[in-house]
Amino acid sequence: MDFNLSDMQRMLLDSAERLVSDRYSLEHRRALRDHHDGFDAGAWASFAELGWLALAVPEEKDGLGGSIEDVAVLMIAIGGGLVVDPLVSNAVIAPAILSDGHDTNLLAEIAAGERRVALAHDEPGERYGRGPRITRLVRRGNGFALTGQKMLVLDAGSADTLIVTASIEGEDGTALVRVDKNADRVASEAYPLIDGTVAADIRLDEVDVTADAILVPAEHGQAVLDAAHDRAKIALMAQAIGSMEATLSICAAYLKERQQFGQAIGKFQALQHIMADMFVAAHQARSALYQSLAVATAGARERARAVSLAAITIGEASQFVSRSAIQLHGGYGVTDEYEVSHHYRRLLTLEKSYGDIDFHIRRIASLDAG
Amino acid sequence: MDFNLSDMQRMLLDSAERLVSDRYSLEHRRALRDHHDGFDAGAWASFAELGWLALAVPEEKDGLGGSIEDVAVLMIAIGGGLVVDPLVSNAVIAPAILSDGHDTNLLAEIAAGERRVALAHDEPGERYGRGPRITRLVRRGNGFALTGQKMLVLDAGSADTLIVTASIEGEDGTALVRVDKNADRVASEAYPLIDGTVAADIRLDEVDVTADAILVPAEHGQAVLDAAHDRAKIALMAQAIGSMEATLSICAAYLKERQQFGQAIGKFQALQHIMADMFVAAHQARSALYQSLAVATAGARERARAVSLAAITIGEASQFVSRSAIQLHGGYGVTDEYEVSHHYRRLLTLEKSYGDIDFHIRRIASLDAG
Amino acid sequence: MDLKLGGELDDFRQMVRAAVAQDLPADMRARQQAFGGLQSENGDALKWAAILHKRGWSVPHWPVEHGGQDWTPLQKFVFEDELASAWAPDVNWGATHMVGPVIYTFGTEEQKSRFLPDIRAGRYYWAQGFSEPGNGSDLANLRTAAVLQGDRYIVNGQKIWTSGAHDAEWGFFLVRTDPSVKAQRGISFLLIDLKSPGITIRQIPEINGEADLCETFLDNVEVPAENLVGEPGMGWTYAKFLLDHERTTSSFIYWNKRELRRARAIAEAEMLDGVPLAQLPQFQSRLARLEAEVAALEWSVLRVLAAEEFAYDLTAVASTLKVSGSRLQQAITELQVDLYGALAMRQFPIELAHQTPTPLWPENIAGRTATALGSRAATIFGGTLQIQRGIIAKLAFGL
Amino acid sequence: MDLKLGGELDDFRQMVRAAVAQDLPADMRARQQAFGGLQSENGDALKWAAILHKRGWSVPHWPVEHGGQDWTPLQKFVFEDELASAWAPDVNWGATHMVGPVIYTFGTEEQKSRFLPDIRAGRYYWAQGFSEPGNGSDLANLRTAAVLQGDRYIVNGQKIWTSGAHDAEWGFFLVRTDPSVKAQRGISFLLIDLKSPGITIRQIPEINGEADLCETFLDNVEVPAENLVGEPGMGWTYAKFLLDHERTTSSFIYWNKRELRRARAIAEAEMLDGVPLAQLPQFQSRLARLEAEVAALEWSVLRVLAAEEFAYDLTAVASTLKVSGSRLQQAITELQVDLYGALAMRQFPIELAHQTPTPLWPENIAGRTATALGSRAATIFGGTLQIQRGIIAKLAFGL
Repeated sequence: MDFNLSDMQRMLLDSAERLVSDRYSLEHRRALRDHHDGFDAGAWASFAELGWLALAVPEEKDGLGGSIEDVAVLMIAIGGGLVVDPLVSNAVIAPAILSDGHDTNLLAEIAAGERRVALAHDEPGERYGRGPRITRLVRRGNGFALTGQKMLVLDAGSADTLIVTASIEGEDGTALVRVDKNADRVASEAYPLIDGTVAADIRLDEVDVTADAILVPAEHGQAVLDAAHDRAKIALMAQAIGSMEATLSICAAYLKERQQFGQAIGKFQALQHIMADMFVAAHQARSALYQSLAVATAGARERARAVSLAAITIGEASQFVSRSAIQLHGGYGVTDEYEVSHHYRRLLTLEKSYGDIDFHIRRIASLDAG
Repeated sequence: MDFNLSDMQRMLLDSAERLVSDRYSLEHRRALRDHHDGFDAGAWASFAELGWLALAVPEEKDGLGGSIEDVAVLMIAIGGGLVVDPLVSNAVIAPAILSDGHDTNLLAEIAAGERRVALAHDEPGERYGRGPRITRLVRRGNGFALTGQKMLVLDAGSADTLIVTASIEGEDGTALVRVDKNADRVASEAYPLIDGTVAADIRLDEVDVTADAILVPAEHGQAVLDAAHDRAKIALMAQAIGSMEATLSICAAYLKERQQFGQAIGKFQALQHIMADMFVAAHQARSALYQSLAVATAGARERARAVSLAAITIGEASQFVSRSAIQLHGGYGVTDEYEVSHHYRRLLTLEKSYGDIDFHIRRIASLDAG
Repeated sequence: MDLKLGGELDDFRQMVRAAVAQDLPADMRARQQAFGGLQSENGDALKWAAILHKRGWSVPHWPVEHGGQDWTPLQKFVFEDELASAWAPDVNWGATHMVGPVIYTFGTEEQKSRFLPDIRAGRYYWAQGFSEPGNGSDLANLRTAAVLQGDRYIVNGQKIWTSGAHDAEWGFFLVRTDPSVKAQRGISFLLIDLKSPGITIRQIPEINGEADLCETFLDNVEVPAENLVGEPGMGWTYAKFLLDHERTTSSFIYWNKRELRRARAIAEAEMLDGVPLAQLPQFQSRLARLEAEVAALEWSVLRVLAAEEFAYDLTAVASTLKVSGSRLQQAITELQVDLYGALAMRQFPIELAHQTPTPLWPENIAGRTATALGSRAATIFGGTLQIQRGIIAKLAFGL
Repeated sequence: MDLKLGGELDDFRQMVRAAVAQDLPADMRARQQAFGGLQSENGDALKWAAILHKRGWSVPHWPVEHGGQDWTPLQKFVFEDELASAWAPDVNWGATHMVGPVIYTFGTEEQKSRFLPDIRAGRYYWAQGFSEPGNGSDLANLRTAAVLQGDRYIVNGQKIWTSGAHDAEWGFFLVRTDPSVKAQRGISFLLIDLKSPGITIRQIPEINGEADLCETFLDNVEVPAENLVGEPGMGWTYAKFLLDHERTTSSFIYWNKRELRRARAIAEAEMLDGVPLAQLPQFQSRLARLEAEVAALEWSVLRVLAAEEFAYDLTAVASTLKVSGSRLQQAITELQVDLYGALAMRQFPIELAHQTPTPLWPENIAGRTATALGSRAATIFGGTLQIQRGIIAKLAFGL
């Protein structure tokens, strides 16, 4: 058992930290968000060059064959720098869905940074629903017509291709289907989230789908989807660790610098103890991440349970750490001009994506019941 | 609207505080608990003399006709002094059940301090069950045979008479029946609770019951029982307020007196802030008590909802205040020789008597549902 | 002890309710229902004050001779409660509850006749200029200087958290008029026309998309000496007077009650597998706990209003209201966010926060997350949670 | 990075599990199952040490030359985990984990041969004499004095929280041997035979009916100079060595895991309207949150054991284990109490805490509330929660 970074992980982390510190100043990020719909094409090209988009792609598919631990190392750095580019959809979810499938071309294009996907699964009225209830494929000629409504498709703003979950007429299970976001009868309404990312509601109205656009057949879809969701949650949890640890550093520096009542506010015991509790929470959160990584490639049930346990600890810690960080900053903490308010918003969306705390508690109970 | 004490309430409070401070030292209470089964016959005679046992008895039944607010004022003082004599069973529950009934004699004997009752309602396997499931009256001759099992009958240690809840063969509802604790076929196993009071499990095995021992007929029993339980909970909540406020005083004094690292520990900001949070909790708790008192004589639903809301706030505050008090005392806090550990234990039983926090949350949900 | 909220109060409540139902414009109500605690509400505060003014109700808490109402504290409580319940807008607090009372208590006759009628009628906004970048909770360390030259003060300095200054015509400022004395002494209370030359106002972008907090720069601003309220050097005293004057407002009780009702409505509308969240024990528990706390807070407020003789210092008691009230603002809006789950992640442009975007989205969701984000300030502004705890420890326990 | 708890460890775990299943007497196991964390456990600690000793497992964490095992840190982790899971008794911690390591590290050969074999074999109890009534978390202010007269020290003073002293034969004490130097310096580490004349031991009755905490009075107690361990004046250093030596034990991870399993079992056995509490969302939520925290704590422990290169000071990291572990002890036992509801109010005489009183009462309920009450001490002894926070603020952040 070894918690220290391998040489390869160290290189990955160093390059990520370098890119983040060179490129992702608070001002740059605020400008990106306010003027460029949150997507930075130049950065994306760098990600591709650095191999991040191929990291989780198996070697036999011309990827780097990185482990989930490697992905987590990268994501910690990404989260620390509040990089909100659509890395999880493309560098984590896409390989999880496509690596065993026939559409090697799509995977290669994504890894090269030439194409971006978003997984369209959630539907109106669902709280992190397991299977699609509305969206379905109806047979038409050699192919299908796809009809349905997706909501809150994460990272959809900059995606050109959608991976849509749908039931198939006459079959059990959930199929995953490739759809061009700009195809006829696909209506997308994009909007920003509070962390500066862009999601969309997608309406599908008898969209033409060829048989080979079915990326994962209905019989395997649910398992693939669950695995992809869990990997995505792990990646987001790793980002949360990075974000929390960055928050700790920012706060410690602020407490030493900010003067009130004639001394640095870090001299006040009450604030010291808040920092200490933040440290404990962030430390436990990182341990929870490790706990989930250890069984990330184990059986589905064991993996799901561990991810859900980690999601509780990390979700709670995220809120506690980032709320406390705002409190320590006083009025400045609630402005858009101080970093901690961005970490707070990001950590809130990380908690609410791919299952919030309530969802993961319910999932544990339901796994234990059956 | 007036939160200040009337002259009569002021007198009541003064006499209670005087008795408590004269008689109820920590040493006296510990000795009572360890050597006298928690019952102090001399004190009981004083309670009768001071009119406490007649306070809630209506004037037309030769009582003092005190209001629920008067009772609360007395109970706050009682709670502050950690007086654990069976006042709630006799001075609150008994009048609530007996004032409208035919057994005026029993009520008079209780008020005179000559007889003590305990309400035997809860049964094994129930969590604050609404009606008795096991205990029932079967007709036999002109009377009944009473069979059943009661558990955790509060204040039963020093009681000579039981008020037992039971269903009646062939009738709906819940009857309340008078039973001599020492009668044939009544088996009582008494044991102490962590606050020094004495409860008992009661087994009833075809106990002879005459028709006039039915204090409240089955058709009214549930309403009378609910009202009695709610009044008992109010009385205990008032005791909790007294106990918390006493705890605050003890802790404030301790923080000024105890030296560590070369100064009074009350100089440490972290401990000051704990005291402040305890103060906020205790203050909110007293407000919650008032809120429940305001509708204590209103309709059953309004009363029940208000009592349950107060039980949540006061239950949470009790635990927070008394746990913090132990923490502020360091190692001494977990000894039997310091007052705060007694307040902690008492406050824990007050929370768990007549419905714990979980029960009261469920009751609110069920009242709202229908 | 008499704990009944008596029958006459019920009559009064019905009277207010009927009047508000008649007076409150539907569009204003709809905006409030969507916005909640957000500031960007279209000048409704002034419009609503003008409407209330027609009944003489815009400043009922003022003395009768200055245009207030001869209501009891409990009637004022009911009035505020009814306004909030009916989704009436907030008033321009700085005007009606801060500078107004200072002017009618300490101001000259000329100041009274010049400013009070405008405040009563809601003619323009007032902004508060107390805090400075170098001091947050530590006002004694104030640096903005006002130097008397002939019949005017020359003011130089920088203020922060001058909320709403970009929309306001006037501001009330704490300035140092005497640099030779220490700390709190030497501070004066000065009214400044925000259109004066030398004033620059910068809106500060906030965590929730609003930009109502402002920074105000004063560069050789000339202010007529007659705009100084009361005695020079007494500014700190007047600022404290304000705080003591409004012991219960920091509880946000009306707001907390209303937002908790909203949370319950959301819980009844949002579903999990076809069951309203309000029927799931995990949410029932959070709702019941918050309702219990709000009910207790309401009675904590009533205790102050009905002049309970407290065993503890009244300022410490007031701090408990602030502590409980500010935490509740956060806890209630957090629950609203959690009830919406993933939907709460969406950022609605603040100017569209009163619209439901498409039929897919729940009604009135738009302002919720922004309100929750903004409520992080509840434990910061007006004396942080830590400051309140220090006050309690000192005044209640002598620590 | 390699996060798998590898296959050889599984073999080791099976080996330990089989051995414990064979060795642990049923009555001892039953007592533990009932008592849990209570101290009054019939001398089982020594009996169990003697049993383990037969396999050479009574002090596996010691160096091999002193009778320890050549196990990796993770094997020791698995060993402890298995023992706790199997309801094995605790060992006499003061002997095996405190005085033992001090003696084999700093003691003379004579001290080693005199004391270490007895500790290994579990022959008698050792008690710790560090705290004094005047100082709790502030050991530097130590007053118990040991004055050298010829070949013996004359010891005078008073110690508190000398847990188990009434049952112990020996104690290890911090005493002031040099009053001329300040604070930590001048303190020495002295072994004292508790049967010596001049020693009075008073058991302190506790919140939960136990009386294991003791006060020890030393009145002109004569202690041979050869009982001083290591260098005079180095006592403080040795005490700190002990703390650094055992960075992960304050997490109580094995205990927390076991008691959480117990809580789950209670939740499955206790019913509400015929439904096990484990199926009610309000309890599922508490169970899941605690399990999540315990799982994280277990990995926090593994990180230390597997020598992660932390970005922060290791002592600060160790304090997080203590903070999380002590809070969990309280939260888990509070849940046990809440699961029993009103039944948890009953006080069981500590000597009967292994009996189920009548068939009406749930099995093993007897020790639960006592354990929960006792666990209030978890955030106090061994450095209070507040002390831990101060350590973290200082060592992790330089505040």
